[in-house]
Amino acid sequence: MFLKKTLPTIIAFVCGVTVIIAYFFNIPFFQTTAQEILKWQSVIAIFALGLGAINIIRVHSTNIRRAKGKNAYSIALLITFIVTIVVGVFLGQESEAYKFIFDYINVPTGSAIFSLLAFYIGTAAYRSFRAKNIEATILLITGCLVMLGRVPLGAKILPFSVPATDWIMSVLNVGGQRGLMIAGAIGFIAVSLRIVIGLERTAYGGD
Amino acid sequence: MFVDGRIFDFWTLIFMTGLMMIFMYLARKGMKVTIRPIPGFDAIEEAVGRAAEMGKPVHFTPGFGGLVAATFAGLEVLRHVTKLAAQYDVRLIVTVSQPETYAVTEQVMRQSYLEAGKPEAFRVEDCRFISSDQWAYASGVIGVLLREQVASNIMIGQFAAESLILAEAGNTVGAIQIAGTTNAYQIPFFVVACDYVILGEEMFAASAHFAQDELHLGSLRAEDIIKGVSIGLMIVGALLFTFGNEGLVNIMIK
Amino acid sequence: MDIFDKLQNLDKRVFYLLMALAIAIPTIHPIGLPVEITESVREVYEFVESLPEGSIVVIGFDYEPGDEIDLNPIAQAIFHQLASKHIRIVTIASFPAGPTFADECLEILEEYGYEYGVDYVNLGYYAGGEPTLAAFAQNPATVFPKDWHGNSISTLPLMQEVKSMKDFSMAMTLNDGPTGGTGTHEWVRQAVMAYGTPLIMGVTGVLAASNEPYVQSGQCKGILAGLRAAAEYEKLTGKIGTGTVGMDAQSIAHLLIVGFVLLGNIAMLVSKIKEPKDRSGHAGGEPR
Amino acid sequence: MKISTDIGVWIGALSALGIYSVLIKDNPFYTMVEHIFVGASAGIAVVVGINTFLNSAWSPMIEGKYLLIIPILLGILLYSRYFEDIAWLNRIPLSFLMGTGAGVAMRGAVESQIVGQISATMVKLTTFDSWIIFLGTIFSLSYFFLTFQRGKVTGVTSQLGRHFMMAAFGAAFGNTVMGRISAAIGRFQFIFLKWLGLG
Repeated sequence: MFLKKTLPTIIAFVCGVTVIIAYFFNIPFFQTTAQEILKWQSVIAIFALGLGAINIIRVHSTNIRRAKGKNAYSIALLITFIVTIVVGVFLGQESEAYKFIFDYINVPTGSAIFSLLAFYIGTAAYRSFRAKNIEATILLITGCLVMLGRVPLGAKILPFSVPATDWIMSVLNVGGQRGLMIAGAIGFIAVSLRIVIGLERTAYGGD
Repeated sequence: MFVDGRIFDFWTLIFMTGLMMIFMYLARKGMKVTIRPIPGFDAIEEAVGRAAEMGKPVHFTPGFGGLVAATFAGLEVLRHVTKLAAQYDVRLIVTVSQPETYAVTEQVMRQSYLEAGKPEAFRVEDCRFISSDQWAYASGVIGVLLREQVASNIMIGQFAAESLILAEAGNTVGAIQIAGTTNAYQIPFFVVACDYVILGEEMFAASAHFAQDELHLGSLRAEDIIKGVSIGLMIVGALLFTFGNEGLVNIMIK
Repeated sequence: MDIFDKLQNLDKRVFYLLMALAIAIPTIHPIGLPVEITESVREVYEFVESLPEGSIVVIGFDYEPGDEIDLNPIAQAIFHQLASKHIRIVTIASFPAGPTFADECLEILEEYGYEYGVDYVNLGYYAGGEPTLAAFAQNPATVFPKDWHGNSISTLPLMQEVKSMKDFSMAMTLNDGPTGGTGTHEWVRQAVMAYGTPLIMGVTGVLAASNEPYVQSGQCKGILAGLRAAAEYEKLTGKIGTGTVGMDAQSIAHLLIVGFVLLGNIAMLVSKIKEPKDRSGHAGGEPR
Repeated sequence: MKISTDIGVWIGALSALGIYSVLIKDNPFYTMVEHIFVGASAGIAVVVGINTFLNSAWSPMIEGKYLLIIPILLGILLYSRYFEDIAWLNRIPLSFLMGTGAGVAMRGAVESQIVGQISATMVKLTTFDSWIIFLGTIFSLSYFFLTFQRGKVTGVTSQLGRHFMMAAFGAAFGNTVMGRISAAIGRFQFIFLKWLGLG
């Protein structure tokens, strides 16, 4: 009972409170301990990566088994996954093969996914920037003004958009963002408090 | 003894956490607190119900974050989504990006199915760790949304630039979409692309909304009082400053 | 379904295709849309023009991958101007990816006959932000015993002339914000306030406003913000480069989005005006 | 037109085309690129993880920082979930991760997001702009009263607060477009200039 319920609560409490004290007070003992705790946390988190790796292997080997070996995608994923690990661990991160995977597969594909946003941002705006009600109209007006004010051609078509953009970004924008941020942070603190004092236990196994 | 510039911050934290604990105690003693409706949360039940009717799965992701507050809020929502899914017999697919978040997420899902009385409904391959790389995670989630043809897509937690990629992919398959995050730079993309958006702090109210958890309601009441105090402080401080007294501002930056 | 309903619910792929064209065409074939030169960009240009020929400047590459689209063009535009006055260049970086960006931008100096080690040096990456920059300002050799390519700096003729921040006629930071690397604020403190070396900034678009106070106070000689400033600068130096190309595509793409939004709204408005009429017709009940 | 002969450029260009093909519809080309990318990036994460572990935990431990054995053991306990009898043991490392994460979240939020923002709102109310910032903050904060019934005044302020937030969202949206288009320009330059050798 103690080990299953109370001990995890004590651990969460001690870790949470220590890092908080170290942040506010110049007490060498707490500061070194907190540093150690943060370091330990990062070490434990690395082990979580192993759980992720096991999950990847389980999900995709199940896929392959269900398709009787005909799921080329899952096979490709597992091969690249394992080859990357083998190359990175045995040949090292400085090896040509590892750099090849990093520079020619990881980086360009990642940038391509990121650049999908150039397309998605337009269709999302087209769909929902409609003057259906006051809120959508406000969204539409500030959104379009800022878009025009940011580019030379837009500034040419609607010269007013340039000073309007500056004003929107440095004045109008601030209030709404700030209220949202303060309220969000109060919520942050409440949920974190519940974890530190052990009221939020589902995450590590419930009561 | 105090670190420079953090005295006021410390007492603020003590005040806030103290007030939360007092109100949690009062709520447990029987103080009545009600919560205003949050449309995004009401929509979650509808979304799971819709998936049941269509015989298609529900997708949930707690976002790109590690173990930060927004992720905790997402996991709290996941608890209720899982129970709803168990109740409606709907397949729930969860995708996760960060390994430490994955470690907790799997646990939350397993536990929630157990609490709903259907431990056998949990399948390991439905709680998927994709990749801790932001864009690989995004591409993997696009794949899940498109290929599993999800009926509902729920995204609550911490999100970065991938938010709109996920939301547009969900829109493409015609999923009903509910999203929430505290990141003010990403909310706009959820607002334009999703059906329901849970704004900022609202997403921390999941247990109060779904389970009417009394402790949680008490802490929400305390949060409201803190907001009231903050507004009061801003008004007093601004008025004092306008009339040439910088005292309050100076105390706060101590 | 009439045309206005259709215009409200266009297939997404129509937009995707137009967007692809809007970006592809200027990329393959720069249009050179008119760019108006703003006062702040001209100020920077004139300040750089006023630097003594043959002097040495230091440029900090303080940005991460993702922001090179905005900041590389600024660096290149400035390099063209510096090279035309035969001003020599030392680069440093506060992010690990910085030295690679510096190398990419320094490539253009070859057309001016610049020689590595004599006319320009890429010192590479330093960790630690402001304190390290302060140490560099005091004595570059303590922070960089070797350059990015592994040469000992005692073998580089250019570095023999640089003993402290004072030896630079200008400092510049290409900056994407205060998190992670060295921010603009730190540069103001370490270059301007500590050594009186004039500073200019190249920043991402969003940071322009927050750095404006430094220009007002005179601590910064000027700011180049985003791709747009690069395009303007290219016009001033007469060397059309990635800034102009990018700005063409940006202009067209932005207008395309705004155009689609307007189209959707106009279509919605027209159907709304038409609809009640139709309804009143039906409400009349009796067919004529 | 001079098509590149560099294999790396070819792979980069083909994977970009594969990703873009999803804009038309889900298809095998996209699925394949996605799976290869996910496999490679997850593999890279594991490699980085292993190296970080060796450099920041294993080596220092061998060299005398014996206390590091504790997080290593705690990390191993995460795997107890695969064995039913001892599965509860994984609560110990999880509580460590959660508690530390919560503590870090709490301490950071107070300073930068609460006290800092409140004091920044205490401005001299002498200009129109300062009133907008001041009222915008108060109204939008009042939207988040979750447990109080909305009265006449708070009903209006919270509605106005939502309007302020919408204005901010529109602005943030418009302001982001440039960065997103920049990313696409980068990819298009790669495809058309580096790969196909046009222009």
